[in-house]
Amino acid sequence: MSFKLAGIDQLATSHPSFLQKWSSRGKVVGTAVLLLGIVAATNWRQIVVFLNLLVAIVLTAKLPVWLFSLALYPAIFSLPFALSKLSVSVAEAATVVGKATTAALLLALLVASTPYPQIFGALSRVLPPVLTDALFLAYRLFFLVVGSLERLLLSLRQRGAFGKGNFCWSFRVTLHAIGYLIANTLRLSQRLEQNYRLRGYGVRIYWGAEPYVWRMLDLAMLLVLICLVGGVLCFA
Amino acid sequence: MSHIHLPDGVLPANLWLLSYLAAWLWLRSALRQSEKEAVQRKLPFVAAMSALMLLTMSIPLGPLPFHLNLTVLTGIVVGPWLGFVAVVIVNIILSLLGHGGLTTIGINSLIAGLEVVVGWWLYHRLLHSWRRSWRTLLATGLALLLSISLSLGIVGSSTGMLDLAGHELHLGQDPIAEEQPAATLNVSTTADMGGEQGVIAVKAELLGLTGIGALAGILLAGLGLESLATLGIISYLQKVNPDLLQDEGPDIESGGQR
Amino acid sequence: MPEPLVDIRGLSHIYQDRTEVRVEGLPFVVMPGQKVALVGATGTGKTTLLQHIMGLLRPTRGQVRVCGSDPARSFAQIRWQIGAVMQNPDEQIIGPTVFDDIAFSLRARSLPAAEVNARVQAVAADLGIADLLNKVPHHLSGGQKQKVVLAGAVVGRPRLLVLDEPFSGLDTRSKQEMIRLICRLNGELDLAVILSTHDLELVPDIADWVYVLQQGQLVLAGPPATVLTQTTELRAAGLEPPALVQLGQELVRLGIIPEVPLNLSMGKRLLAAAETAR
Amino acid sequence: MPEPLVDIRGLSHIYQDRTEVRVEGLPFVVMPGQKVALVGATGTGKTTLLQHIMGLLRPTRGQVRVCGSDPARSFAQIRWQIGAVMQNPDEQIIGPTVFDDIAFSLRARSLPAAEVNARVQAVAADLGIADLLNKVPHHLSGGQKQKVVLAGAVVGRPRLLVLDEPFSGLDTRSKQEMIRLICRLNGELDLAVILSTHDLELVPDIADWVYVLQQGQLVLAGPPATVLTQTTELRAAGLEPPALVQLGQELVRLGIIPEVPLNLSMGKRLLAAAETAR
Repeated sequence: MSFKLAGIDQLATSHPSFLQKWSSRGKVVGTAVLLLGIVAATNWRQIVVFLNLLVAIVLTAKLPVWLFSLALYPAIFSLPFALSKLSVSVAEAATVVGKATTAALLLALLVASTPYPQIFGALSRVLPPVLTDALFLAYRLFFLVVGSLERLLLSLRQRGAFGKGNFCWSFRVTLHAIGYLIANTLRLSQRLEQNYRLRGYGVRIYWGAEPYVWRMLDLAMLLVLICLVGGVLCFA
Repeated sequence: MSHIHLPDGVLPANLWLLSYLAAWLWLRSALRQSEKEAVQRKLPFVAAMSALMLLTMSIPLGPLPFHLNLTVLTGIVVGPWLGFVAVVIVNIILSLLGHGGLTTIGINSLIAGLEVVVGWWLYHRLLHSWRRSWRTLLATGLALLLSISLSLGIVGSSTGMLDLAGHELHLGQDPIAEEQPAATLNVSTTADMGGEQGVIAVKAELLGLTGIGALAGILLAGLGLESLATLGIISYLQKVNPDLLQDEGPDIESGGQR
Repeated sequence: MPEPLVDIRGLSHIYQDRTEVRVEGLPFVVMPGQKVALVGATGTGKTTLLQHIMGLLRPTRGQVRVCGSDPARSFAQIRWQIGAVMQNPDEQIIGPTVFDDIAFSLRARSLPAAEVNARVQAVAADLGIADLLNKVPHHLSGGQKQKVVLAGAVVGRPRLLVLDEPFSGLDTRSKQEMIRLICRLNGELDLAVILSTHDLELVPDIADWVYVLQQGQLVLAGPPATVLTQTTELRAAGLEPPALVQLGQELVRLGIIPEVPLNLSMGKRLLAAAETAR
Repeated sequence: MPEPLVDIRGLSHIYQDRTEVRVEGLPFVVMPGQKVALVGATGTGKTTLLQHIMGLLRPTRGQVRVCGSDPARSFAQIRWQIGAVMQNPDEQIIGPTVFDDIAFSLRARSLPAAEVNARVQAVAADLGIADLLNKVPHHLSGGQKQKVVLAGAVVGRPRLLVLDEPFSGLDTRSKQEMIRLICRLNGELDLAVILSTHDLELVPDIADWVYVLQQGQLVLAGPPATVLTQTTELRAAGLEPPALVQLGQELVRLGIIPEVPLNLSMGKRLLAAAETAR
């Protein structure tokens, strides 16, 4: 998980592609348009069009293939729903899995091409400021806690924590580790907040230097997307 | 335990829109309420609990395919209002990473939020005078039971899966007339859980373990595990950092470097 | 005489868990442009004192003045006067790229993008991290991260730089580089520096004034040459005098060199002078 | 000649994110009861090497032998032969009390409670932390925490103690105390010690053999007196030779003392001898 998050950060900030030419606001709104299309799709043909579009974008932007693995979880999680639709038709079941996978790939594409402060910045236009701030802190904390957990687990493994084949013992050790993580993370969150406050956080987190104006490129991209989504939904 | 990794596109639009609206109203009142509780001071803890909930979802508990949610614990540590804020944050980040859809943030938050509030209320209010161990077990168990039943009803019925009872849906054994209601329940739970539990339920079915017994077993195992885990974590924190478990939540100036 | 930048007297802070941390004894005074080291064994209250200076804590008793006002009350004004570097750089980095991170406090003050850009470029060039600006901080080494934090702390042109154990975890090279950078910033920007450390070896290189904290009491104050040679008092405060100073004292006692060297270059210079004198 | 406890040749490890860490050049060999310091600038692969020794990583290429077997394959057996102390004590202590934490690895081996109790009491008394046994680790100082970790590492009576930057964050007093304890354990229990550090000042006190790691190559090996005086080679490896050694070399050059002192007590002894000789 941490490896993927760090990898996503790296892609979002420094992977050169045509996606970086669009403003983050354009990308967020564009994602919303496509997502609506995916959710509103009624058959598997429409889903296939959206999926192909996204795969084409990932490939032409030369994004790494592991990005697809992010869409794998929802595919698995949608299986029970698909199974229940099997009785109706195979196509219905495929649509369920397809919808989940395509939507997840769309979001993966967004986070891999837009730095997280800008995504949170776009969200902050609709979300209450307290929520955006906490979201941001949580995201940073997650990285730190994952690192701390990885080191803790190594140390525990070395000390014989999980090799005993004894479920009760492993369970207890896991609980202690989680308890330890909670106590430590709460303390860490205080330090983090203090450090951020010293640097100007608390007035209002500044979310990037983008101007308010919509550029022609973004508008054109949006227009194409809206036409495409409308076309696909009407056509199929 | 009852967290739904519900992907996009399986819920009917009216349901997710409605749950978005409800979650939004709840969030507004949560923020207004917590404004009075010095939200700036407690914000780090909200973020910390969110990060921890995200993290524990990737720690398997021994050989079992369950993960902890920490929703009730979050309620106990940061209180009912800010606990809901933490739950919303978790669902937003999860949806960005593909664990659960963007359209399902509303319903996912409502159900997990319910666990936070009920857990907090049982632990800090109703059972306040009880022994810590019983209070933890009951608060966690009851909160989860309530949220599971509720999500069962809402999601199961609204996705139309309850109607499938009449169809031949059994993957394992032949359905006989008396087993129909159990099968119905099983399917709807599968739908409701969506995530690991759902997969397990389906696996159980494939193994021929249909019926209320298998389902109850799976649900109770998960429920019991989260309750026991919450108890274990709370006893640990009680020993190590008792101030974290006070009613008002941890204070900003305790702990840390001197 | 100019007004002191920091003036703290009879400080006491009671934490929520009822533990009390005191910084009493001598007054803690820092003048503009001064470089002050606060030394003491771990757990003596160094961090508490620094947090009061930064306005993060409110004293239970005693007086804290920074730039003429109470930093906890006028935190919003004082904040821009103070840059801070803490022990763990990971806990201080906010931005997704090095540029964003350094720019954070400027953007929080709503400076125009062109000025933000110019200032960040300038400070990064100054600290030798211009080539890192587009990198993701996660992948940098500890020493590089600490430089990024330092850049983020001074980019807002504060009057005071507060550093809490900034060298722990760094290797000797990175430590020396950080020290060189801090001293240069001090000279160029007339920046006062307050630094807490338990590592006395580095104190002569970075500080022109030293305070020694012993169990809640400021017991010694003075220039490094005076304080670091008081080996008995330092040992009483739980601190080990630098090995170089101790060996130097032996050399002085034997009449080989005339005064105690505080760092290696001074030691070599004294020995070279002694050689030519013979 | 006895069989070496650790024998590593031509190691290379490729991490999940594709970065490769190598430890090639000289073979890394540790004999039973030996005290070995592994020095190198940060990011040269010290931690990677130690994690291979502990069996926590599997080499992509090269040979790793510990106690005659491959530690990653026979992790379950090797684990009890090795005690480990990492950099940050906070990331190793999870027991709710000091006692629980020290007892951890004994309980993991399902030893009877009476024996666990006896062994923990004995090791705590030995390391001078018997009075801390009922305390909550969170409230201890950094030095005390590191002693708790050390106790937890040696309570299982391992043949090898691995320490990864165990002194960073400790003050000089605590460092010296840790060194004293480690040396005593080495003598009493015939425990081999492998310690990684970027702080050369402490190496002469704790090690009888030093390996220098420079960009994936073990370039120097030998006793501290030999390695630490090769200042050019050390600088090439990104390490700063101890100030005392550098000053000592000047003193030798001037004919004041006959050999380079490696630590303060040796320096004082040499000077005293020089004084009486005059």
